[in-house]
Amino acid sequence: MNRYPEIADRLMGLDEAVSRFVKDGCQLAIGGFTITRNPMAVAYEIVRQRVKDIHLVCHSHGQALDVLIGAGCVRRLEIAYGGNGRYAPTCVRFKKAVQRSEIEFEDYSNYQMSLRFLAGALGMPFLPTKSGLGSDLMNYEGFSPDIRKEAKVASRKYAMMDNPFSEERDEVVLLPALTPDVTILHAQYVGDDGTVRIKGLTFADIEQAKAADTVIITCEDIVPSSFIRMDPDQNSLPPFFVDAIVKAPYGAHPTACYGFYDYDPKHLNLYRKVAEDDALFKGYLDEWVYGVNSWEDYLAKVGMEMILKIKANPVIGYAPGLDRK
Amino acid sequence: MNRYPEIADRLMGLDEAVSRFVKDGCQLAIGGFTITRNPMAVAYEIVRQRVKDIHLVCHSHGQALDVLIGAGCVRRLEIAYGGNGRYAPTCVRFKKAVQRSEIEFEDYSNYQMSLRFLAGALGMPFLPTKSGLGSDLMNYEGFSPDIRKEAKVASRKYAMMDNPFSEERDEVVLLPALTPDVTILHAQYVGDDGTVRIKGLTFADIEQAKAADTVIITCEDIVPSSFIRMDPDQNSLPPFFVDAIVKAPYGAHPTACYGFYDYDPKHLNLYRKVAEDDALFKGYLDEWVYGVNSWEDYLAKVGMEMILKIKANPVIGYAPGLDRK
Amino acid sequence: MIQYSDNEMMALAAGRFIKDGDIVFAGTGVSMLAATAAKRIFAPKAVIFFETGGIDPSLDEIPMAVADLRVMTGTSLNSGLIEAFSIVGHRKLHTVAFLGAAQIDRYGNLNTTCIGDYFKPRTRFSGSGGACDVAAYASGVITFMQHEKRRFVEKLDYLTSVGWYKGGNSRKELGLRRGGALAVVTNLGVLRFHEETKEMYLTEYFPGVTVEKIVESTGFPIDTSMAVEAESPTPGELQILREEVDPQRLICQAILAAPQR
Amino acid sequence: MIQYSDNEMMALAAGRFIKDGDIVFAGTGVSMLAATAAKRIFAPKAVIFFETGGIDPSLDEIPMAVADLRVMTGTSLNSGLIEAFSIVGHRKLHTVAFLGAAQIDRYGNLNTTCIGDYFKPRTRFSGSGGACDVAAYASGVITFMQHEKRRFVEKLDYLTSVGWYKGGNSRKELGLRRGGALAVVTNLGVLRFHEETKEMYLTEYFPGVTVEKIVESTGFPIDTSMAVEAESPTPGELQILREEVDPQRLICQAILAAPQR
Repeated sequence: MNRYPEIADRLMGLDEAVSRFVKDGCQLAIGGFTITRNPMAVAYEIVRQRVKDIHLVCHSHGQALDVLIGAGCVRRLEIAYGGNGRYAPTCVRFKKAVQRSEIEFEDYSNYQMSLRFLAGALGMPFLPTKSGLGSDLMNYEGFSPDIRKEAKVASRKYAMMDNPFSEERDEVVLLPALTPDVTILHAQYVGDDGTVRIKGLTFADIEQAKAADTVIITCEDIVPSSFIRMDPDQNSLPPFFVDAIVKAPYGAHPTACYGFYDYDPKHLNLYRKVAEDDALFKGYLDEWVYGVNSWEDYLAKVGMEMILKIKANPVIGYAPGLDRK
Repeated sequence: MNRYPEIADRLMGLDEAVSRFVKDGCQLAIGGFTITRNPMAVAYEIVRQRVKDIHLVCHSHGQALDVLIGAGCVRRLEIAYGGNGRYAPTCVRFKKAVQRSEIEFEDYSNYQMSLRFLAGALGMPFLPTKSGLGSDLMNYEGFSPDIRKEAKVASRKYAMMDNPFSEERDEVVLLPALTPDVTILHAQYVGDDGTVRIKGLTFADIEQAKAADTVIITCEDIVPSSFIRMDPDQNSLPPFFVDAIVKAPYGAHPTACYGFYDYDPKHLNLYRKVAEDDALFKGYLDEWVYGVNSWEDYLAKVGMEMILKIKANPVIGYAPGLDRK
Repeated sequence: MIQYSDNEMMALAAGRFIKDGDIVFAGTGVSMLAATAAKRIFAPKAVIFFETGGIDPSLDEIPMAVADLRVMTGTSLNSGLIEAFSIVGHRKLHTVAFLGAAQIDRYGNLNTTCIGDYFKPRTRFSGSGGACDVAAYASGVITFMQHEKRRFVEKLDYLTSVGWYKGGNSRKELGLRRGGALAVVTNLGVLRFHEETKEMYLTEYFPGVTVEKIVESTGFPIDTSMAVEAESPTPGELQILREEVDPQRLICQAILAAPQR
Repeated sequence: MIQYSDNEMMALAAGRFIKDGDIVFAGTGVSMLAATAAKRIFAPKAVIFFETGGIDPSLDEIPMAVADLRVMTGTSLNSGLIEAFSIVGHRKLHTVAFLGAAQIDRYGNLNTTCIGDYFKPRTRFSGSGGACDVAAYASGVITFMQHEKRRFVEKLDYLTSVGWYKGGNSRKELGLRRGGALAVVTNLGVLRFHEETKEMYLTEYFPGVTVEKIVESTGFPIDTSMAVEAESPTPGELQILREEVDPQRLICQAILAAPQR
């Protein structure tokens, strides 16, 4: 008897994972952080399938966020940070979309968004924090009362309460849970039993996955369960939280994946340049997204020379000496 | 330059760790769970030093809890569960102490206590849950209003609130954070940089440590930082949360330590038997605690035969085929 | 005639409630036997997990406690208590919990705290542990009981874990969104709960047990009109229990040695 | 005369605030340079960590973002965001955060969200990220600024991160128990905050910079009566910065290539 017969139903291609689970108008959370472990293969596929009106919920995000916004897939955004570190202190298409009032947006802080995902993951209605007190995050609401009536949108941006366990006045901010329709993550390993293992920093990936109705995982490789179950202390998600598994090597390019490859400085610089200009950006999408037929095609365009340059030293985890200017 | 010069100040013997940090009347949290990874070497040392009036805060605990109560070190107890699995469905000295009204006690559930430690670890005043609704946990308070005025005791057992993000009535229980004076844990490894690595299940150990003012770690061994920092994904606590580090091989005996040794069924059965009788129990303490001069003496009493029997297969993690009746 | 112990009969009767895809919360003793039996006999795609954080261990030997090292080996994930309890309540999962108790009432509410006054009890038990939590959060609870009048009571000495609370819609009105008592499996038979009133009724009596004996052993009136005799365990089922689930006979044998009823 | 860049001067000036035992929250750019300089020159027992969860990485190469793989190597622990922010606010730790901002006011409140109307901004920035959080929870915040009148303003277009709020005791009255703005390090000098009023004042002007230039570049009045000229970086300090901290000269060199003031 095969102990893990389920995984076959969940193994699929990028096209199927997106067409089955990422619907127009869905609330979507993205794993990774700025220039690392963005689920880019899925993000590009979402663009290719021209999914519309996405409600993105992000802590601090970068590349996938910006591509999705730039391609016009996003209608609504809850966000703490849109940037790519030194490669784009503010994500360019995000910046333009806000300045041109092309999207509905609401700002939170990074810890606030992380706590909202944690609340969703733990099935709690809210979590308390001191963060936000005195900040304009508490003074400006981005969403109208009508938007607040929608199922996945919090009925209020936050609530205030007085700590009932303190003798003195002690105000805390209550943050509403997030429960996205879909969370997309890129991981290093998925076992053939469906267990997910992320190496390096996990950011809020695990909370984002547990908070969601549906989880799509792309991975560098699918490995035997005998390997993944030999040291279960290292694993990140059990199989029953995962709905779609897609094998997509280099699936985070041009962002980095610990132990496998570094970020691609050339592509990130190219991206920033084209993002500044509407026509150039359209050309970028035509060339890198609409114009390629598969993830393998995309990687062929990146080219062997760059793939070898960004290849991580497996012990050090990144590509030492990589020209990162 | 040594990058980690601090650890020398924190390395000490059991006697020093307890005499410096575990004071009469302190609030104490214990790592591990029922028959696994109880910090027994520290617990016995607390008994040996005759620390008094301890306020114990536990989720589901077993052996260390029962020894501390049985030896008369505990005045006050917040607890979800006192048992040793099949070896003592209810911990015997705990049971007697409650039935004889020898301790002040208050019941919570396991998740509730874990959330209270998590709140303490995250610096939150409280956390919300649905657990407890309708239960007598919410109807009986164990502590008097006078006790509730003490610094480390919650001013209320819990508070009720209506979820402010729900249109319908949706009651939740708010649980007050725990911030123990001291948390004692037993870990497999501590790096010579002070980093702690726990293998196998971590229970609520990490939350208990982060919630505390002071943390004492006993460990099976101290290992080079080059080892512990080669795969930091596996580590449990950074050095700056640890105040005392004690090398104590077999420091969880007679409870188990994943990858190192199994529980000692003979000792647990002996313990249950002596615990049922006051005179026998006094004899047990005289023989196993007051009558030994050091942890090495204690282990010599356990004996090589049993040490070899309970030795874990390092791949399987426990001692297969061990006679566990 | 096939010989089997109470524990074996109970484990198999309870195991039948588990379906493929269920996430099964297991405790020690019979509960462990039942969960493992369910996975190896009735629902191979069920997942067994423990409040201590061990998810889907290989269970080559039967654990003697939920923190036994044997729940940490061959698992999909070794996590902690917070993660485990968040799994129990996860809206995406169908979670079924096995619990035991000292007392139960007609609505499936449980007492694992004390007999007598809470502050000065005649007998103190271990306390809630995770029972109150899984009773609040799981999709359903199956409780193992010794079937005795002093255990099936009109009023619990202490309500540790909520079943159907005061019956009818009262559980939902408390604010608990799902779950409730699914079944009670005793050494005499199986009981379930009326869909509307949420009162306990008898569905099965074990071979060799009479309905009268069950009525006598229950401290409140129960409807027995729908009760049928349960099937005996098959030799194949017993073989799996004894040779795969509990090869050391730590739970099967303990009771086998005791006189059969 | 020793040649050095603004970034190098700022990193060293800020690094001097760090003491042994401090837990240093670092961002990208100058902040990363300052944190590493602090640990390698002034406070070897300080610990550098990142909001992304990387604790005490070896930093053999300088990270270009807080999620750069270089913050995950040689660490004591790789955790996640929740753990990282709980470290920032931990009552047991003295945590000092390095932040940058687009605007700052006299009480050290910061704007990293937008210029102009929030809903239709002239310029949109990245947003809070973790800045609002560490400003609320850290023991102290050191902010890096380009010293320009349009950045040192009477009123922020958006208050992202709270410093001393409205001055005096107002931060505590908000419910924030510790922390506040410790210092501002600019390309012209170092500013601190008055103990009672919490208003910004000048403590140091960098070599070659006049007090008048600083007053002109500040959009609100500042007390300069206690200001002294800062020491130049020593050749030894610069050598460590350039050869150990940023051997690829990704942050030092970028500015070295620009004309010195």
